[in-house]
Amino acid sequence: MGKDRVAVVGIGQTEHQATRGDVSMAGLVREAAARALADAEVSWADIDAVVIGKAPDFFEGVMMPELYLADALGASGKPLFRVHTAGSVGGSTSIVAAQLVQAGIHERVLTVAFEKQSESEAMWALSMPIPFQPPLHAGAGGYFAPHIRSYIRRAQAPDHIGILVALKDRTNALRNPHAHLHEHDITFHSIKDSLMLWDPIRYAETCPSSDGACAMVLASEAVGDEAAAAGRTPAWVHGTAMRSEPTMSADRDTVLPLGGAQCAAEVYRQAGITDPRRQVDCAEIYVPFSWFEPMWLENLGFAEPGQGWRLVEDGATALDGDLPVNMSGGVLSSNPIGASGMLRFAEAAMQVRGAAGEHQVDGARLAVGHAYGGGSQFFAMWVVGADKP
Amino acid sequence: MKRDVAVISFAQSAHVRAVDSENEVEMLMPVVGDVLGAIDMTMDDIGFTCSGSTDYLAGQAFSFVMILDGVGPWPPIQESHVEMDGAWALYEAWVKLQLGEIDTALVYCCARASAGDLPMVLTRQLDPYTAGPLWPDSISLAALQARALIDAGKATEADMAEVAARSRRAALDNPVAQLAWDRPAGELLTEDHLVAPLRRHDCPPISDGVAAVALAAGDAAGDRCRRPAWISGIDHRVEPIHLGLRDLTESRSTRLAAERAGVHDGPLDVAELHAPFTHQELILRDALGLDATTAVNPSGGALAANPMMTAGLVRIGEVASHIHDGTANRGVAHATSGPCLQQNLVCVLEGDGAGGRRR
Amino acid sequence: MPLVTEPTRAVQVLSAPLVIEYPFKRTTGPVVGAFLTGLRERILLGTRASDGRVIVPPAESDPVTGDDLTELVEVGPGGEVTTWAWVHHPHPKHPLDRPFAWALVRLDGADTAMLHVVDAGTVDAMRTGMRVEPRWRDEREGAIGDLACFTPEQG
Amino acid sequence: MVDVVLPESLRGVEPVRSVRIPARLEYRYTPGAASSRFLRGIAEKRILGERCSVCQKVYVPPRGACPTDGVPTAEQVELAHAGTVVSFCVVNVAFYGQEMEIPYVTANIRLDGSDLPIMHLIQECPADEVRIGMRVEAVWVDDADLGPTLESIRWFRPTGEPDADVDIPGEGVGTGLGSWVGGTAPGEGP
Repeated sequence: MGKDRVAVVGIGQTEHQATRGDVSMAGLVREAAARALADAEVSWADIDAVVIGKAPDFFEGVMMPELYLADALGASGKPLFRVHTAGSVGGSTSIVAAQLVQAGIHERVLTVAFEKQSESEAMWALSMPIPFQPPLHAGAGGYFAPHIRSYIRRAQAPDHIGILVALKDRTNALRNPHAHLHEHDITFHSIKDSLMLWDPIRYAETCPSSDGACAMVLASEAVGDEAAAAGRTPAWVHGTAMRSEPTMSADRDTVLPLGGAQCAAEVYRQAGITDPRRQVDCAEIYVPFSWFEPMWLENLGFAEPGQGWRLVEDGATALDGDLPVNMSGGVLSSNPIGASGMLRFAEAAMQVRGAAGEHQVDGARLAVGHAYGGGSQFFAMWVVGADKP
Repeated sequence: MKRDVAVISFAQSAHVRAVDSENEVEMLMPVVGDVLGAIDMTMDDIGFTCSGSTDYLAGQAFSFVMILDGVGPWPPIQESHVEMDGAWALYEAWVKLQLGEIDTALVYCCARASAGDLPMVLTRQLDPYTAGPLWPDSISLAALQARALIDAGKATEADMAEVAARSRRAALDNPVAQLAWDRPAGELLTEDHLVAPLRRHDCPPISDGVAAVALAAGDAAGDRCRRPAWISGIDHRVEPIHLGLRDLTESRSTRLAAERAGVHDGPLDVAELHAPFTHQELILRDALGLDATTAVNPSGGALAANPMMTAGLVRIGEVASHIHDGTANRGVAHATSGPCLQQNLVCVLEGDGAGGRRR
Repeated sequence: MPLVTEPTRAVQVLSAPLVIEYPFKRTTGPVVGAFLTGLRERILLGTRASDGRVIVPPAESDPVTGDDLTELVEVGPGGEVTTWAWVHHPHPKHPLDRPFAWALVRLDGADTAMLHVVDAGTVDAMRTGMRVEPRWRDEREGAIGDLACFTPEQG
Repeated sequence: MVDVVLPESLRGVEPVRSVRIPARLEYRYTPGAASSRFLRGIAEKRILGERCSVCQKVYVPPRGACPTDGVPTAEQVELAHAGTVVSFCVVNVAFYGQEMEIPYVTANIRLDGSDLPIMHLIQECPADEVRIGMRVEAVWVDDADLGPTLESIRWFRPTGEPDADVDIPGEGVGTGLGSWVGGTAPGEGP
């Protein structure tokens, strides 16, 4: 009984694109999984269990697709587990996989998250008609824009903050070969002049719709030690947390949700973090619309309420700032929905392993991965470190 | 060393052909009230909540999101959801309890299988390139399995009719069963085939229903429940989806899960098997090594009510209830998913007297 | 001022049809793509696994080792029914509009059986182990439906 | 991408790279008892919320449960047809199933007497004049066209009243929001 240590010993992701026309659904998840296995220097046979996550099945039109993917995931004869917690699913899938190791049930768990949105159309699947309800929502942007407007008013934030976030994330993405968007000509003004899709959200402040997958091999302390001894630095999990809150509660704060704050408080407690702004070296947080960066900076305790946008304006969250955020280019640069949360968790792990390539933060030893879903009501976070907890 | 975790409460709705007067939130609320009320608990006493469902049943994306409102998740809760039967949601909760940070969990699931054409909806689970486009309904696929079993000499249509007759007769004593009757097996065999070699009596009903289970670890279990049903072993395994890649006459994954869960470590008083089709009970009995000393599906099983994504959790709840009321000391519950028993979960439950609880 | 009443519990509950429909466009990748290309050309394919077995429809990965499978081999066109189920009343979505059999067919040269339908006319024409051959659709586009059905082998 | 070895017969043949597989499933949708009570009211040009007996909050449209307390909402409350814009979005893009002329405004509107905003359209006012705190009222379709759907309210339009103070959801709840920085989140305990 109790919690064993768990290490990330392998990470893989696909090239993310609007349409991965060269692969089947199985081919897509295998691309990420095979890279994670290769990174961990293990074979399919070494894996004890597979935990897979994705967002709604209607995206691909396959019901519980893990059943069809069982063979492709090398899961035949093994436990195969499927998580779905809306947009936070990539994060919660990683956490469920980690817990299988922490509970001492398995030695090596492969966790995978994916979305092949090109099989249908994200907008269709996200706003499927419901009888007796007028089709007003106009997609996720139409839902979240009022929350962003509330934030801007509440924090008295200047209009250009969203533009600065988009510019930062898309510029970071130029250093990430896996990113969907590589916009070499992007400028402050090209973002400012892009169509105001869902005022206050501009087109260039909006995440793309991507095909993609992410995978990790999570392993026991013994396996993590072996990897370290062989020079393959593992990332150690220092804390994991999930929180959920209702959709329709009148008590809910949709700008700075209590569930998000409690999730952060719990994961910091586990990791022994008392001052996240100082102690955390970098963070990958789930920002599908640019304004969510300052909102989450406040929700996750990196800034006082109403002050998150100042971190953006001061450049603190830039790759060379004192709290780099979304070094990979973030959800704004690649968004295979079901995988987006796991990509955040994986990037945090890559940073503390010193394996983030061109978007590596120098000396990163403690990093936060964050994902959210639903109407800002499902939260998943982890803290990973270069040192054993 | 595993932490001792027990089922301390189980509640379910009546299972019916179609609930048309309530949405899922309205279906769920009274059952959650029942499962917690029976042990004098509220949501504030629950450390972790997990549910199972699939969007394809009622045809709505993110269906679990609104259903969550039915448990009153405020202030925010530790919660997760699996796109699987509630039995796997229970597995996630069991893993979570192993970590020693929380002592209680709530697991629930809600089935509205009546909203669509279920046998056709289930074709969406198949290989989307080579099988799904042919729309091979779930009854037809089960019939392929039944024929393979008969051809292998492992069962006859008469054996299958016996399963049907016994299950529906047992269901007469189950107040929440949807389908219960008393007819001799011989009479059933005189009816026409539905999809040969299956007759209507070989197939499960389509059911709407809700189930919820409360779990507790260590002393927290004994505090709330006089005879906790300790989970002495739980495991699940999957096989390839393509029927041609499997020996359909046996359930290799059930056999594996049963070994891992320790099914054979002691005598079994009761077994609740999630066998939607009669021949599948025969396959599962074999895979689990059950003999005549074990009472199989006293509830009537999935042949009496088969609320999709819920029926597996109901099996665990039914076995736990037998331990709670002292009518059994040790039992096994089974849940399945996917075409022709593709994925299987096995859970062994024991009372304090069964010697299963490690101290 | 708001009027306050007890809810009318006896309200007639509403319901409405809900249709989920989308023309999913699936990219196939090289292995599934080759199988569908073969169907268009009236050729049946499987993949050869590491243990030598030929798997049909072709698996993208080895069921034993998990590695990619890349060698596509021709199988059939004839084969043998390994199990079957007779549908008396076809569903409108089924491939045939008259009574037919679902079957697992092990094609010649293959080690695993594939799912399809057999147009046998009557249930009496069906038996396990019977030989069948493919009937191809005239207009083929590279989809599983290019193979209209199997039929009992002539002669 | 994996390189495959094809049999002789398929070499040089144009390969299939994608396949179109339409799928149609038909369901029967039931909104449930509480929503039906609400929608039947709408068909009579009445807006009926439901109050939670525990927390006294009024939900509209009601879903049958108080998401805070997990109990059925038992008491029906007839609401005004006017409310306040809590927040809004100006939509400049056309979407699937959307027949509105762009730009148009969708707003979260808290009806007087209720505790949770509903989302609906604002019209009869230039998009750039819509603001947080604006007072609006429902514009119904012709009586002959009334039905059990929120589409019976065509949109909301400004009432011309002075703006109201807006309590942005959560702002007045006193959760402390992110102010727990460096300490303990509200409700989390020490």
